[in-house]
Amino acid sequence: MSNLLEVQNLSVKFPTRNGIFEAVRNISFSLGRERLGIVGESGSGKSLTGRAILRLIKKPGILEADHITLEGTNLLQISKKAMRRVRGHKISMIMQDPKFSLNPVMRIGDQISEAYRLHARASKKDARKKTLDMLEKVLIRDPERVFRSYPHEMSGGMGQRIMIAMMLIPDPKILIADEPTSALDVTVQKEVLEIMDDLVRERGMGLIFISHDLNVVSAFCDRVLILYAGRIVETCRADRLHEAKHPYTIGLLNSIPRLEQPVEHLQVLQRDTAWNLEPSVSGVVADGETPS
Amino acid sequence: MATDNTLHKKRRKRSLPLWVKGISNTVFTVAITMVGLLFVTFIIGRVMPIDPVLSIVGESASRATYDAAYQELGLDKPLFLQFFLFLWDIAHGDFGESLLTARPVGQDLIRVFPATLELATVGTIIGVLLGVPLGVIAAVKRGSWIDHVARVVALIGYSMPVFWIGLIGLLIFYGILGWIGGPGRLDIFYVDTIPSVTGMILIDSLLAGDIEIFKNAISHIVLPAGLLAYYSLAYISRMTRSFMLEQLDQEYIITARVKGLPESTVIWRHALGNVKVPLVTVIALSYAGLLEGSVLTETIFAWPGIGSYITTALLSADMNAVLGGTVVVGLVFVCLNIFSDLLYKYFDPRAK
Amino acid sequence: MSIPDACPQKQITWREWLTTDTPASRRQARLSVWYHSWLAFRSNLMAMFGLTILLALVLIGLFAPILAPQDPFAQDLAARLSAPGVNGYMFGSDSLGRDILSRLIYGSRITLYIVSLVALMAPVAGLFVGTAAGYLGGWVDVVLMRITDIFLAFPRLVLALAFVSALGAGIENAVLAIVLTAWPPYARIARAETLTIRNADFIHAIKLQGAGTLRVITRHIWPLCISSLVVRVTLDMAGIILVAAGLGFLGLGAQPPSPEWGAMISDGRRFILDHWWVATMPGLAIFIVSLAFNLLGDGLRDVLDPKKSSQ
Amino acid sequence: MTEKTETGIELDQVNIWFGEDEQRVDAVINAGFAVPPGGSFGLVGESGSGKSTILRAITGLAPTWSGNISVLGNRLGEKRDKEFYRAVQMVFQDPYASLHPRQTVDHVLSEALHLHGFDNPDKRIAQILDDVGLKQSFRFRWPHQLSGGQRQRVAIARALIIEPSILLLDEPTSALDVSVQAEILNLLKRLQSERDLTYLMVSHDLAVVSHMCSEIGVMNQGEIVEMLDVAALRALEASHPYTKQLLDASVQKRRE
Repeated sequence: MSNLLEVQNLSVKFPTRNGIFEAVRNISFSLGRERLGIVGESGSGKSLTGRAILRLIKKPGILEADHITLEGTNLLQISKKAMRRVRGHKISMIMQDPKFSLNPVMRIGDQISEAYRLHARASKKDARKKTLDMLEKVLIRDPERVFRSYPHEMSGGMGQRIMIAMMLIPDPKILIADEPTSALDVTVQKEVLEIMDDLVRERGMGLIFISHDLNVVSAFCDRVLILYAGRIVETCRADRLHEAKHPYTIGLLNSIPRLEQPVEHLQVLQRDTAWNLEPSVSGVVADGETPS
Repeated sequence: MATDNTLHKKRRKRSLPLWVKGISNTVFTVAITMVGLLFVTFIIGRVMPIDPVLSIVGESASRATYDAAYQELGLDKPLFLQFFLFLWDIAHGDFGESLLTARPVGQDLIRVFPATLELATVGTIIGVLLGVPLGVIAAVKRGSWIDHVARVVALIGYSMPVFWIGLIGLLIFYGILGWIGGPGRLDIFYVDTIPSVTGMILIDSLLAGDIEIFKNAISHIVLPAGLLAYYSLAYISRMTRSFMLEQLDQEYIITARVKGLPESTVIWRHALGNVKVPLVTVIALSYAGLLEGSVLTETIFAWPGIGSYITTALLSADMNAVLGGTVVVGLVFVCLNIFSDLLYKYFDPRAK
Repeated sequence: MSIPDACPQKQITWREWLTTDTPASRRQARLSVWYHSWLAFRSNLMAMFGLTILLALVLIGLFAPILAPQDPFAQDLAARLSAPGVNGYMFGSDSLGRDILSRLIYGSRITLYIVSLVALMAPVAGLFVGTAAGYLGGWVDVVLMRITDIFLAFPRLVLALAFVSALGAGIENAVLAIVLTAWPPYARIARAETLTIRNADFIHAIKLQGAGTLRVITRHIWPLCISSLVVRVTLDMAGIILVAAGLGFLGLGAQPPSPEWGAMISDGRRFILDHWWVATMPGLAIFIVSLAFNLLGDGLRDVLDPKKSSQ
Repeated sequence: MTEKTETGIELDQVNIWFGEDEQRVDAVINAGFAVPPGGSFGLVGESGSGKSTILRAITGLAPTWSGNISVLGNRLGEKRDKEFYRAVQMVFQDPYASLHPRQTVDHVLSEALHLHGFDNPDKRIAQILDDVGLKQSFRFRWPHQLSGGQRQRVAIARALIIEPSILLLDEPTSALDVSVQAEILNLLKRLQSERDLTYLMVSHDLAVVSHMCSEIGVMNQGEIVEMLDVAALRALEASHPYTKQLLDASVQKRRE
């Protein structure tokens, strides 16, 4: 297993009135051709981690890292122009709510083909054909009609399929999915996740799956990083999540009500201030090594 | 998922196509607004301290002449009937006769309106061409020196009395430097030398192929139009900036960046594409503002447009002319509103 | 999260007391919000500059008799059209030999008078109409908004002109005309604001507590509309000053010999080529005051209306 | 007491719609269920299924409905009176939207007391803060000084301070993190047993609803397609295909 991406000592900081706030604190991890889950509660820094990889931290936020290496190039050292080649072409991202993440005044077809035309330098006609193909791959029944439609005419599930099509059309190596289904209904969630999963596997891509939902992540990923207050407190194989050792992870797991295992009272997570001081656990898996 | 109101089952008895309803709605709204506007104008005309009969028949007229004129004007009829007669007349383009020019007010308005239109249009075009890019750049480079400059430029624009800065401008550029033509639309010996087709000299002179007159007209319009443009620029650039900032914060902008699009495409295609929807309304408002601002500007520059017409009429108590002018400016306002509504619907797919 | 409730009061400075996260009384909670707004406002240099100018204007208006070097109406035909500095006229004298500086100082009273009258009437009318229309909806909304649209369709200055010409020139009529054209935008803003608030859960919540319509509007909706109205009013005051001065300039506002700034410009217009100061001084005064309102409004927007601070 | 209070909430053949004539959209079709006093009933469904609309119709926030709704044995008409609001309170989904941004906790709670003419506000406020697990020092805080969980506690305090017997819960935890959700759900459970409250809860999360409620109605496209008790739900004994689909989606995502 070779690593597509390696992140070393990543921090994201925001200056505030009361000094600097560190939203992500010195985290390191790697991504192979695998599905890596990043789990945490709101404010744990999971979304910022995703955006930091694409160097999309808005001012006045500060992004620092020893390196973020994609196939041997340090993304922090390349020019803005080169970074744009990386975005979309090598790394893509799907965001939470298609209602906001699609441009409301542009036709869906134009939005999807735009990226392809840019990265593949394809003609308008080729791009159109490719776009329609891609829409079909995300199981949209009437691609021609959807191509001409505007985002507001689509349901949430359709919108998210369109996002997937749009982000996968330039054939990137890595897909970052930032809470891709938390704005969707449960029955639709499954469909969308399956479509995404199939396409990612088929293309041998690396997937970073960011979510607050431990259930989804454990079902859907190979390996999980658990973030707390900007740091990785634990990393483990997704199917062994129930064997997690850190009190935070255990507390999180136990606080979820379960249909099959009724309890009178849910366990409440007792936060320990010591967690804030622990060093971040490394999520790096060395090349060639299989995750334990 | 905020509320559960997503509506799923639509039971529709379609009687009329939606667009027919839309248009008939618009027409109805416009009609109501127009009638209301005319009503207010009518009331203003009625509460005037000036006796319209006296101003026609003169101070020394006999009682009989006075009464005859009184009835002729329909003043003996009930107020609301008078209002309908007033509406009827206006619907036929009859605004009565001007005391000052002794011509029908309608004809006067047709004569003076193009001058105002020309001034405001040139002003708006310059204002949009400079204001939109300035606003966009200020938003993109928020907090930079260019943003501050744009802010100061706009604040000064908001704060400057147009009649004063016009005077100062005339003093400096015409009186001292002599760079531009003075008051009026043309130098005096060019006036009425070309046939009036559109009433807008810049266009008429080009139609007549007379470059000399065109240049002269430019030298006259440059200062007043430049001033109006400045006001329009101040407003449009601020609004553009604010809309842009709002859009640049949206998620779809991140999507566009994730796709690897160059910043220029992200800004000018994606963000501005969304900004142009509300911007249409702003530009229409600004245009209307310039038409109105012409009242003062035209006074300063002796520009023979509707603004000068109204003020001159006002100072000589020529009520028909004042009311006619007010109605026409009001009409133009209403039309601009409708036009911007239609454009809005055209630009925003969600509004259809 | 230990709370310094028990701390003896004297050990805490006023500043700490005001900036605490754990206010211990209603008064402290309210004051600390005001104090935080003030801190935010204070850091905005331009807004502070505007506020200073306006405070100075109020003081000048209050103490005009003490500050003015001369009687604003005293004519001295021998010293007419003196340049600034000549004959002891710091800003020069006008065509009747009156001291321009003294006239400017007294003119500030007229400006303040107009501004405060308009600021008291137009936004209040707009707030009533807008919140009623927005909250009650239905035919009330349709009727009120139709009326608003009609007044909005009127060009402000032109309507003011027609109005003043009908009622006669003078400050009060000018103010009335301005108010008549100034309220519709406030009604629009208040309505738009109400529409977004109306369906907020916190309004539903108070309705579910059994609060009546009047209470919901006055206690829950107004406080939220008022801050955006205050911002808008402050910014509009600049425009109001300009319209009032414009009316004065056209001879339809304050009547001579009243030292209204717009009328003073009109007076100086005839001498603009040779005696520039007569028109320039009052013009500058209008510009500065109007700029001050704009700066203040801009700053207030940042504090009161962070969402729209971008405009 | 008497027969009158045999039911907490009862709905019979309730239709709710928005708009009229051509624009009419039916949000809830022929809904009916009953919640006994002290019981807890859950409505589960996806967005647009009409579940929140039912709550809004009960409270009078959705204006156009037909059928019978009765609360504590009283049939509801067009208008709700003070007595109704004394008896029925609601907790909303998003604690960031359900507190007035310009009112302190104290203000919110005092106003509720004032509206219903309660005496001794200081004592009552202190008591309710205690009950919902907020420290006394929170009394004069502004909403922006509170976290999501704390805000939801304030919202619960606001609902309970006037001592209602019925609490409507509109997705009370879906905007919160799971660990905070657990705290709020525990709180709601404790308060129900302490105060003998009747709960009508709406949620999209089957697990949350089955944790809180003994009887569950599944809604789809405006209709209650199936009613089952929590034991049947936990045993995955659903008969309606939509319920099965929902169960499948809820359970499967953690299996694979």
